[in-house]
Amino acid sequence: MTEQAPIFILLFPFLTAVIVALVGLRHKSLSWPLTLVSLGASVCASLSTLAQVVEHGPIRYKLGGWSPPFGIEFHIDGLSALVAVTVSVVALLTAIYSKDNVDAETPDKSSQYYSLFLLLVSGLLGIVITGDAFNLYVMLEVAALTSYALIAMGNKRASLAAFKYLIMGTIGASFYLLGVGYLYIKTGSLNMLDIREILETAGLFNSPTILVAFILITVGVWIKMAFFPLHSWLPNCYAFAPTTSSNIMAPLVTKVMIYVMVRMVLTVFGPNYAFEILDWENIVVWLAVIAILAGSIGALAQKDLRKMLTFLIIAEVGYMVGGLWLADETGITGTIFHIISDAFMTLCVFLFAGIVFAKTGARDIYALEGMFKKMPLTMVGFLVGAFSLIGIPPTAGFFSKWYLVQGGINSGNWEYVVALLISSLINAVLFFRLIEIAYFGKKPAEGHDHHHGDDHAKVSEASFTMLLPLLSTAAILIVIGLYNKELVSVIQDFLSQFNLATSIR
Amino acid sequence: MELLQSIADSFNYWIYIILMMIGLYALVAKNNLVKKLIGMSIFQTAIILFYVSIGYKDGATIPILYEHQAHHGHHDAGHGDAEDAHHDVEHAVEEAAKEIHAVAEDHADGHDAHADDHDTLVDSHDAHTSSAIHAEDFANPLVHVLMLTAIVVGVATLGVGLAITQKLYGEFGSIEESEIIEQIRTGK
Amino acid sequence: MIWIFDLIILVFLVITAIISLQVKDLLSAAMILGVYSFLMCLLWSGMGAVDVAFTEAAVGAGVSAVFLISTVLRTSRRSSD
Amino acid sequence: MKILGIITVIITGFLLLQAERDFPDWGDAASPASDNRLSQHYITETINETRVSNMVTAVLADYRGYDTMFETVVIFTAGIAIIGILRVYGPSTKLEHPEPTLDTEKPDLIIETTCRLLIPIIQLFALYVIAHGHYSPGGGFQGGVIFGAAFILLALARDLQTAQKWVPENRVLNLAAIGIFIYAGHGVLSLIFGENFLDYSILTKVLPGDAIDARYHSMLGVEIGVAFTVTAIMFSIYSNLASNGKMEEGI
Repeated sequence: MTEQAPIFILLFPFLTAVIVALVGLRHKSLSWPLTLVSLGASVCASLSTLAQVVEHGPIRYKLGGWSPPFGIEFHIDGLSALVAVTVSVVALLTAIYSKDNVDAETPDKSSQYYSLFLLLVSGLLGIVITGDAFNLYVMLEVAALTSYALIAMGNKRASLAAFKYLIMGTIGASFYLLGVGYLYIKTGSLNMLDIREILETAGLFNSPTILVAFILITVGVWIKMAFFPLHSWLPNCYAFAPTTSSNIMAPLVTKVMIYVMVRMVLTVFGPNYAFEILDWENIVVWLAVIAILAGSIGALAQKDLRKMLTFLIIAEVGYMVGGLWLADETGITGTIFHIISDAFMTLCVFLFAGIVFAKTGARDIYALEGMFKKMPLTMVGFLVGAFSLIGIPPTAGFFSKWYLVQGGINSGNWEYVVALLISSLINAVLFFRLIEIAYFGKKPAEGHDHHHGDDHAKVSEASFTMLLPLLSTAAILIVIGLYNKELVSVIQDFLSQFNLATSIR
Repeated sequence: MELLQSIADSFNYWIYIILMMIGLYALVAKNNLVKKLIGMSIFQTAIILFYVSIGYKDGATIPILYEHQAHHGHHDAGHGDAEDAHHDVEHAVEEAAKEIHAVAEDHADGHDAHADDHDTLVDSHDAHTSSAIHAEDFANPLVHVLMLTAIVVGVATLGVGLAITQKLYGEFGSIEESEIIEQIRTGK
Repeated sequence: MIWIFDLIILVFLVITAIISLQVKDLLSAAMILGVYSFLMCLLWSGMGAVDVAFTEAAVGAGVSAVFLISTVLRTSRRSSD
Repeated sequence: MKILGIITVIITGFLLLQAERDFPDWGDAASPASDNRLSQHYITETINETRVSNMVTAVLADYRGYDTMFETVVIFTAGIAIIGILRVYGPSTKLEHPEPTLDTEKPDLIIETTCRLLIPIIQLFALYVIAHGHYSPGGGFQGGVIFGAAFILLALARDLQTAQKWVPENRVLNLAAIGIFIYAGHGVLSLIFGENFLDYSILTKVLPGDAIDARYHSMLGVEIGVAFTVTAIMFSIYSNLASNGKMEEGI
């Protein structure tokens, strides 16, 4: 059965989504257990796939039994397996968490909600494991359509945010589709590995069409991942969406898009083309520096807890885009490591924000007042996530940032290193402000006093289904930190095929 | 007339860019939400036009085999003596296909693809018997398949966009983006 | 001679696209988008993409026009631009 | 916004025009996209490998069947998404902004009679399109959309309630789900028999004929699944949009 594991990663959430849509109409209570079971199975399948990849190298799974360029294949190497595990684990944790929220926020439509949730997860998993450039577009649209709906099911402002996201998302996806078309007109193939081979054998690297294809695909993916000048859709979307929606989308959607960027740059176009023939590293790294600083400064200006966290996502996207374009093996290792650790630490702080919102009904950061006394366990989980975002060892965030900084030093991009350190400093300021409010119960200036009093007296420790995912995420962050050597060796196995510059360019 | 025709030929690629830019402009600049969605429709259709243009070949027909070309179209186990004939034709088709394979692979290897193009065409014409299927006689079916998917994705996105528009109208009483933003700003 | 038709259709495509975006009445805009889709479908069938043309005729000119019209009737018919 | 739009358009347009010079001639049969083993294989080998004379159907439902399955899922997603966004359950609540009132007259006799004549013909044509997709343009999507359009026409000509009698909301969702189950069922069956997902050739164990026949027949089955989903979801989207999610009266 293990050789069929790749398809099961996707098949469980996808088929269960349909079953939930069908059964959930009559038996609402069944939706949640079904979701959990399917995601649990998906986690098992992806772990088994990862084990196989680590042991035997990349898997090529032929769908429909057709050999690759003619049919569609799954191409699963170390990178896809790691990201697939991340996606399925994050989805499982969010699903456990979602029980109370979904019943409270979308009472009539819980079956549709879970169905869309599972479809989003299967779309993201499909993006991660596919080896076909056009199939990636289809999965991109599955994930995108569900995200629009999951956001639009929120409050009044969420609808407008969702509409903007729909417009931006469609432009991004269409650019990607057009880019694939430009690749196809020159290579005549859609399979990623096949495209790469034809590009190399036919010597197409000087063709303007390929250049435009590269630009279109990169810009399309940048729009989808909210890279700085193209980020305008993101903050409102994630801040006003239903809690569970932002919990699943904030960690996953942007990270999976970064995966797509890494995949396109390394596997389809090849580092040789992206980094040596084009030679744009400096421009893109500077853009990333601007993104990091803009995201961090934007976060400083926010009083709304979730909105502050969304700006941190923009900064983190800057880390990873910059890290890839450092064109250095350590830097790219850091980028891939950061995809994983950032998914978990974003999940951690968003779960915390969701718990605070559910318990106090308040959005702004002063709602945290006195939380250490009222919900000690929740705060422990939050502390781990915050330390990871700041980059304090032994959490995962420290190690991924360490590799990014190391890459920046190796390739001589000091501006990137400085931006990263400034951003970490700002993160520290932000989170210690929160911790201060939560610990000392610092009274805010007048105008905020409607938040304490009756509201807070009732606040107690979060329920088990909310606490378990938060604490597991915190535990995972520490475990990733402790086992960082093993993780890095998997990533470096994957990167060894590309002959990247290791120290000095 | 010749000049006009040559314009008409490259016109296709230009028109798709023009249509796409019209759609993109509407997506970014229009204020009315329904207008934005109409722009989105135009934008996506323009991309489909581009793909279909890739698959077009001069003098080629639709990618469906006619009855006399598709001897195996109707598989009928009852006809014993027809089977032999089928096998012969099948054989010929396979041979032809193998050659096309070989030619295509040569092509992929050769750096100077354009120089051999003419020879290739002549070669494959000579090599095949009249019953074989020539790749250059049919439009490229792959892009058609891809574009069926793209059309379906387009209508799905349009539907979701319209649903969000209706929800916004229920909440704000307007489908003009600037008015909605104004309401959010003053409402706070 | 077929290219003359192609040329005419291409010109009409641009015209319908611009009109459907410029007209202030959204109901007309939806109708003209249907015309645009139908012209596109003609063009594609000329290029040998019959399946795509068929789908566009059913989806683009048929169903999505109905979707647009039902939304326009359920919301507002006037557009500021 | 206008300036931003113009800037975006100019940059993108310039970029696209740059590549246009590099494209192969329009309609050139020897362009890399057409003169590649991929497209040639589809043209020359389809008839041998699947016995389907419409190459588009064969590539759609077999070679790239996985794509098509998720294309169906896109439609299904859109349906569920629109229900999730728009549907209002229970008695209609007072909206902050009332929707425009529509003049709903009694149905016109001519329209009603014409529709009564037309709808069966449309449905018959839709079935033909679905079933004959192997030999002529058409297939599950087109047929499904046309079939859905027949119900939409019914709802337009009479009213939404009449059409709802034929296809109530729950039945619509059931049909959509059944369609996907039919499609994915082919895949799961081939998994059970020990082959890769969607490898129809192993289905000889349940279908008549040899491996190629199994492909041929499975493609028909798959198209029927697609048609179920598309029909149901097209009607569902229409009824939600037309009634503003209340499923009471249409336009």
